[in-house]
Amino acid sequence: MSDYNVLVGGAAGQGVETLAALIEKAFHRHGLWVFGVRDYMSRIRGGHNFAQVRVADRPLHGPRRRLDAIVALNEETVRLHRDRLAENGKILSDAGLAVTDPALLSLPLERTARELGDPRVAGSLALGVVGASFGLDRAIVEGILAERFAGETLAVNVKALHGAWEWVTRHFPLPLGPRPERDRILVTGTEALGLGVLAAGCTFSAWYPMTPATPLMTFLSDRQGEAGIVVEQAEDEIAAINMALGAAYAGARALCATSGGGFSLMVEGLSLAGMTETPLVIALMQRPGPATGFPTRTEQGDLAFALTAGHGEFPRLVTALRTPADAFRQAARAFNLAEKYQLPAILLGDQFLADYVQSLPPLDFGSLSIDRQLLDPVAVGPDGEYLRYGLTGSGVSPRLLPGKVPGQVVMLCSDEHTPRGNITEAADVRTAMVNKRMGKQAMLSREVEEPEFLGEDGPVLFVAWGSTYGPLREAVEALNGEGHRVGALVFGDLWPLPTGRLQEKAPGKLLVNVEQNHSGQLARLLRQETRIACDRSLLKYDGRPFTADDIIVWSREEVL
Amino acid sequence: MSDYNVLVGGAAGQGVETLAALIEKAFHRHGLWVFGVRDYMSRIRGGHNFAQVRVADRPLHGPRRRLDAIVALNEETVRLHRDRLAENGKILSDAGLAVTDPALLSLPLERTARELGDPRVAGSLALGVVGASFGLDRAIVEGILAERFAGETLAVNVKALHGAWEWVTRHFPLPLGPRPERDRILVTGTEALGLGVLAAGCTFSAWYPMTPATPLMTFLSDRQGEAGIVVEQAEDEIAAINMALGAAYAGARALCATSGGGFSLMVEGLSLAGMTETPLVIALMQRPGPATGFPTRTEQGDLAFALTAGHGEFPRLVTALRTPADAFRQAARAFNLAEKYQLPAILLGDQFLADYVQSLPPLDFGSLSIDRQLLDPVAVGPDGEYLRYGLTGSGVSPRLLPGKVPGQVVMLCSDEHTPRGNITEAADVRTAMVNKRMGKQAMLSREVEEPEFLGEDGPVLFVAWGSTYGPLREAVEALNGEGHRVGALVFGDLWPLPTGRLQEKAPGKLLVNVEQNHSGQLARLLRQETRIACDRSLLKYDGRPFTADDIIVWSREEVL
Amino acid sequence: MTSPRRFDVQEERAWCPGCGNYVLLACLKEALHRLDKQPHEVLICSGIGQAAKLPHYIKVNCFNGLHGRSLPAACAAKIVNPALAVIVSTGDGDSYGEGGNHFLHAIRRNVDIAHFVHNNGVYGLTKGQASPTMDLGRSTPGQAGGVRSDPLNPLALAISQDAGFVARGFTGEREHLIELMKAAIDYRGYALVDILQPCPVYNKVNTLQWYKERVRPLGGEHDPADRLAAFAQSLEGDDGGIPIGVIYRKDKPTFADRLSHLAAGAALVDKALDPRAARVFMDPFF
Amino acid sequence: MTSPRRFDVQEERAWCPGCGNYVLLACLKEALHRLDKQPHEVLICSGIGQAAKLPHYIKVNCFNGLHGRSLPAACAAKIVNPALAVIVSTGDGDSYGEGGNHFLHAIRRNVDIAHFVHNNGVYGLTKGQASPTMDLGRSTPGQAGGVRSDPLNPLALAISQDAGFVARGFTGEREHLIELMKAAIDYRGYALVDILQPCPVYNKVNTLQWYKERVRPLGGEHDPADRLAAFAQSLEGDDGGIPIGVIYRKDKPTFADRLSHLAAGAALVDKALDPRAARVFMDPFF
Ligand SMILES: Cc1ncc(C[n+]2csc(CCOP(=O)(O)OP(=O)(O)O)c2C)c(N)n1
Ligand SMILES: Cc1ncc(C[n+]2csc(CCOP(=O)(O)OP(=O)(O)O)c2C)c(N)n1
Ligand code: SF4
Ligand code: SF4
Ligand SMILES: [Mg+2]
Ligand SMILES: [Mg+2]
Repeated sequence: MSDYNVLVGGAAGQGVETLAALIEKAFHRHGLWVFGVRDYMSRIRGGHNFAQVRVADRPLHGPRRRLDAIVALNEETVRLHRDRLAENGKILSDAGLAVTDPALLSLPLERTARELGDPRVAGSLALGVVGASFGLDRAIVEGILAERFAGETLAVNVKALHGAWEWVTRHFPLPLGPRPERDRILVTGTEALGLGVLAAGCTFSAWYPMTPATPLMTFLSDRQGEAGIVVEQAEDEIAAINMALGAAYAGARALCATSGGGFSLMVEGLSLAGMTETPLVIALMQRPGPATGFPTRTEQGDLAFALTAGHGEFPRLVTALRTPADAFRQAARAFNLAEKYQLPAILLGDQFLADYVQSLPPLDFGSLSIDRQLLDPVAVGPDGEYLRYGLTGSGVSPRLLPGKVPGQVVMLCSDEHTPRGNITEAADVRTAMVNKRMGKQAMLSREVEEPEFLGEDGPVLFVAWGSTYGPLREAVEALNGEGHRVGALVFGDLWPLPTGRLQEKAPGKLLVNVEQNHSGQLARLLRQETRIACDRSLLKYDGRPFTADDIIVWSREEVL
Repeated sequence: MSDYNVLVGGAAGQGVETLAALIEKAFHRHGLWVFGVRDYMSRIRGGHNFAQVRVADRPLHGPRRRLDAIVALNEETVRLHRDRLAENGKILSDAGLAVTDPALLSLPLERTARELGDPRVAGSLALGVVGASFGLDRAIVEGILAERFAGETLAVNVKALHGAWEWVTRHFPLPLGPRPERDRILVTGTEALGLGVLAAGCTFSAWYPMTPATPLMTFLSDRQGEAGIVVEQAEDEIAAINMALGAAYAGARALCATSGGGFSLMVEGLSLAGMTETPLVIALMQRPGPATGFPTRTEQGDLAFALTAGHGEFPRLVTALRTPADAFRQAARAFNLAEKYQLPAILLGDQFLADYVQSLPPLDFGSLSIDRQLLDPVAVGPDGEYLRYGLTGSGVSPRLLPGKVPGQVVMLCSDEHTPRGNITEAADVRTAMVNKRMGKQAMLSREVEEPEFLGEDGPVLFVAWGSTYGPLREAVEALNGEGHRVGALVFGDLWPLPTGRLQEKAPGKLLVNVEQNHSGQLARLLRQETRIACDRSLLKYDGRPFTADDIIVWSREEVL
Repeated sequence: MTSPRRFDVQEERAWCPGCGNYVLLACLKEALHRLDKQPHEVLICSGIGQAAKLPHYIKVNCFNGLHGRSLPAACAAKIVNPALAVIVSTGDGDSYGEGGNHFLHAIRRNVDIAHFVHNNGVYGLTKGQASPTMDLGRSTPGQAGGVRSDPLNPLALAISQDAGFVARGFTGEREHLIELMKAAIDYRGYALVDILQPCPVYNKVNTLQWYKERVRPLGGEHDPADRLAAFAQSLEGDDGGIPIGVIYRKDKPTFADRLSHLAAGAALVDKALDPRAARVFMDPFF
Repeated sequence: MTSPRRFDVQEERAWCPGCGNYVLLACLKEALHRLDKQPHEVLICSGIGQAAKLPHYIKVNCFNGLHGRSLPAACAAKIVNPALAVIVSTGDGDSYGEGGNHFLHAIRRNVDIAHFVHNNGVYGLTKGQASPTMDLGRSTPGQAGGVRSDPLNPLALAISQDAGFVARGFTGEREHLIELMKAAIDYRGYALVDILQPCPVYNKVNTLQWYKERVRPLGGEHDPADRLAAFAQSLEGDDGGIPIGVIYRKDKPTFADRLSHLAAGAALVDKALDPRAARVFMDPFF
């Protein structure tokens, strides 16, 4: 099997998500590499939703345009996606649907479901059809059902699976390799990020529901009991960030997650984090704006905003999440850096990254460490007064948790303050405090990570950031395979901006920024910080993620 | 009289403001040019506040360091400012204060006030002393008292004035010229801005108190009856901006005013203005941040934030206010541009500009026009459906007010929308709507105003923005006077950034950005938009405004 | 047109089958019809959520703003153009969660608007988290282990702040709801109607049937002018039956009545704008 | 130290002479003293305003955050470290204006904190605009022509949402205030004490004297467990006298009680953090 792409489509509420997830897991458990994307509307029932499940015998990094099979839960699915079906692709759909197509494999799904007495098993029937069609191991697929259902429900679903399996002749005879050990995981960006957050020892998290950040918080909420942490749904995003700051002050590792609109409401709190030197991690999962925009779709429209959000000047870390594995690692790193330098760290994700699902080697929890840089309580005797904002040689004031040392109190202050943390209006203290805060920015800039370089040094260099990593990587590999010497720099850390590798790689090349926004926000940032200008831009802002094909086709036409 | 600088100092609540304002008006009415600045603490009583009143026979643009006289309402005033007193300067203070100084002119102010039976007349006594000392016309000064007090209170204040006048020998024999007609005004930046807002026909304004924006809203509130407008104090800044948007939608010209923290809370609403193409003017009066910072002091720390504030991408106008006269004109222009292009306009002021008082030629109301660009209701017949977000050739959709045409409704929509204004999820509509919105940015960039050029073309070119205009102008003039060929470009419009004049003037010069912030936000913006980098920076972020002296001294030492 | 169909628009509704929002919309059209309103005379403001999509499905002016922020926009629009009948029709998350502060202060401001809250106990559009009115202890996506906060009581709150028109409606009682809506729109001042709106997808407890078994229309024995009695009614819950109808009612001056400085009848939207008219404000500065 | 002086700090107070805040501060120190608290065991959270400067003038832990946002920070700090006695001491503008939504939802959340509102009817620090509790019609800088909104009634609001401890104090009644503060801090759950705090500079009507003539300590005839009676008391105003004391009181489970998934006594602040402990959460993804 080289590279198969299956689309599952239907109306909201028809079970597209469940079916796609089952199919993904089934392929995954066969040792194949899976990459799945979601395209949902902002509604609960009706409309058109679809998922694309791509499978191959090598790691995958992005979605593909061409389809090898369509599993259609309604007619609209066929109408909307038929043109992308490969020449000998197949359409699997229920016999009850009004679809006529040479590629059609019409299945008695609904009827069988009714016969089995439970309309909800149509999904398992379809799973059986797909499993059998692709020559999967039935025991493995059954095992996946058993992880999701139990008792009666499981029984009827297994029955459905068996029925479908037997019914299907094998349409895609796939020589699947030996079933490997379970040495790979299948996760969304959200899940990998959530695992990173848990690994980082986040103990408190406050939020207000907002797509596409909601899945992260649901992930954490679902595990709060087992993890022994608190995940609190606040009355609004302002409460959420101020709760997180109160929690961080008291000693928790605290997280907020939201999307653009909620982040807008949080930026006053962000400024408070900056002024009060309170560590905080914010996951900003972008979606197309402005205002409500496209709630369930993707964009990279908030980079420029994140860089300077909040009034006044203060240091911050802004890191874009490139892949699920990157999200896992960056989450843990963000909590460490936020505490090391006592500042807010913003993790920039987006709906594409949050929702796509990918097969990966297991995440390495052992490689992570927790580095809190808290002041040892015994270091503060009751005689010497603890100074929360002390001007020490290190450039970072010692951080003590309140309530931990008798006789010592911990002052947090939103106004400009003295070393103790009391309000001041003195010009010289102000200058010293600004210098201290902004000095941390300079320290941080010495440990930011350079962008990852992909491909080959050649006449064309793409620059990108965050989740475009996957599609761009596939595009660069494909173009390299065609003999085009192209490369890419994909930024994770964006502020402070690491400039070394860009300055080394850019000279003499045609620079192309590939961004999921209208104004080329990375290109602007590069000009601002390095005066290096991009020559061309490939920008997309219709809410749908890039595919490698998009980049390849454009490159062939425009820059190669 | 060439250039006198008088400081009035005391504790909060001692009447520094009143006395300074009286002195300013007295000089102003003598046909002299006045420039006054305030330095207040964030408290109601106690602490140390002072005002500096500078007077000359030519227009003034900034404060000066050296003092010619100190009017001390308490000992601390002398202690804190004595070192700035010129060699033959004078200290005027009450005989009851423990001040011993060769420059002291000790006056029985409090005693006399007690004798007059009203301690609050100490101010008028001091005014009398100053008036007499400077050889002012007593009738004029009395007239000023009469504008402020009435009845009994006026009588006792006039009595105090007379007493003081007679008591004083003339210490500064000033040959004051003939009293000119009242052909000049004395206004703060706030007052000029407020006059501009009223002239622009702003009919609705919502706010939440926040220094240094409060005086503007108090100015408008005090006149709401006479002007026939509504000024509403909201429960919070979020309500304020959403009220303003509701009002603008319904047909008002709407304003919000706030400072950084409040602006942070407004940025979601700003994004809504961008998405829904609703005209709105926001006066962002900056103070030092982050968080609460220095509530009563000055900074230019929110430029970078204002440029990209709010999630998602949308067009906006960002214009810095350079002087009171500029504030008047820009306010009126901002309302016009906001309606012409249906977008939010941000006026960037700061505490220095808001509070300083300056003698000026009268503001020219006749030069202003109101240009609303509303769709003529008769143009929309009941047959053709009005499309709020119609994609017209002009690049701007026609704007109709709700309720004005039977059969027609006006749809405002925060989600991505169709031309009618209904929610859409279509990729092509999205792309067209983003292009339309951002296209307005391009149109606007063709009518932004180039920065004002001051001084001479020579080896050094300062770049600056907003309220540093005044001190920088004085510095450039002084340096030119000394034979140094230096010039300055002071930006008013900042976004879209006008780049022509900079590109013309910069080559071959040493570029120095003069900014009241830590990170050189204008310099960043110039690099981003033009790749022109500043060579040196003169930055100040202690909350106190630049004086021309600061710039001159630094320039002599560093770049001349 | 003289039927409620003049308010129809061709727009696919993004609501689930069986959702109470359909009934609510139909009742609103009927209420407007009975009030003899024309589409251009009405403005519906909403925030974001399933409920908040309502103004897209009815032909009237629409301000579909931010989640939680429809009240300030609605109040201001009414202040600027009093000729508009202004209605806020939006979700319980929107009105009581994100928008809680505006709810509180809209009562105090008493602008002449009607506020219809689609109370389904959940955040529908974001897939079923608890809204502020959901019962303690219920597990939801996002509140694993159950809701940890007491439910908000919007009616008690409104009465506590002396709102002039406080009512509860139910989509299972159409005629009753239509008349409530009419009365609320007609009322001079801020009028709250909390509307029990079953969400068959995410709220499996407070179903249509569940409510039907519990609601109890307030009859003549209840005096809506009696604030303490109204407060007591607003505390009534599942056991004593859930009262629907006008719980509290009081005439009081509206915001516009208190805008003494604006000549009666003068609408800001119709004000002639002229820069020179403002010159007089410069006089004191000479 | 065994006197309230252990809470003293050397810090100049930026309050005006004669301000009620001085008394409030002294009472708070005395209450903490009587409760036998040590400085490091107490956390005072505040927003921005004159009242909000309080934690700078007392030696305890201090979270002096944003205007209007002290409640969420306070609740979270308490959740993370239950050993801290957490108090919010801040202004009426802060608590009921900018922070109104948090007030509403803090009641629902019922975290064990005490909330002391310095109610002076004005925004002191910004120079005298009306706060939400100011009377209708009063002219202020910013409300030329008079306040156009009805005053907020915080006690009625809290009772309407079944807050477990609702009280009013007065800086003119020190011993009474100290005991109220003690009781509020001792109360398990969210406790509101709205404190009448004269502002001699900006509120020339509600002066110390004015209040002295009107306040009326609640005596034994009032049953604070009776919610309707409490509500009626909360509506009492100038005429019947302004009641001070505990108006409503009820025991109910706190937020921590409802956090069933955290082992009793386990403080988040003391949790040992280890990345490998989270590895188990990856298992379902193989
Ligand atoms: C600032 C902001 N935060 C969060 C969201 C996400 N969001 C959209 S709808 C919604 C909840 C809707 O609940 P409700 O108001 O009860 O309406 P329903 O869908 O239940 O009708 C939320 C949280 C948003 N759009 N904006
Ligand atoms: C977001 C924000 N908006 C506005 C302000 C300005 N501000 C500071 S204090 C204050 C009002 C304080 O009033 P109150 O809380 O009643 O305290 P008081 O000064 O009366 O004690 C305001 C509006 C601010 N700091 N932050
Ligand atoms: S989710 Fe619930 S409230 Fe929303 S449309 Fe569906 S049924 Fe109605
Ligand atoms: S302004 Fe009023 S409340 Fe503030 S310190 Fe002064 S007297 Fe007290
Ligand atoms: Mg709801
Ligand atoms: Mg107050």
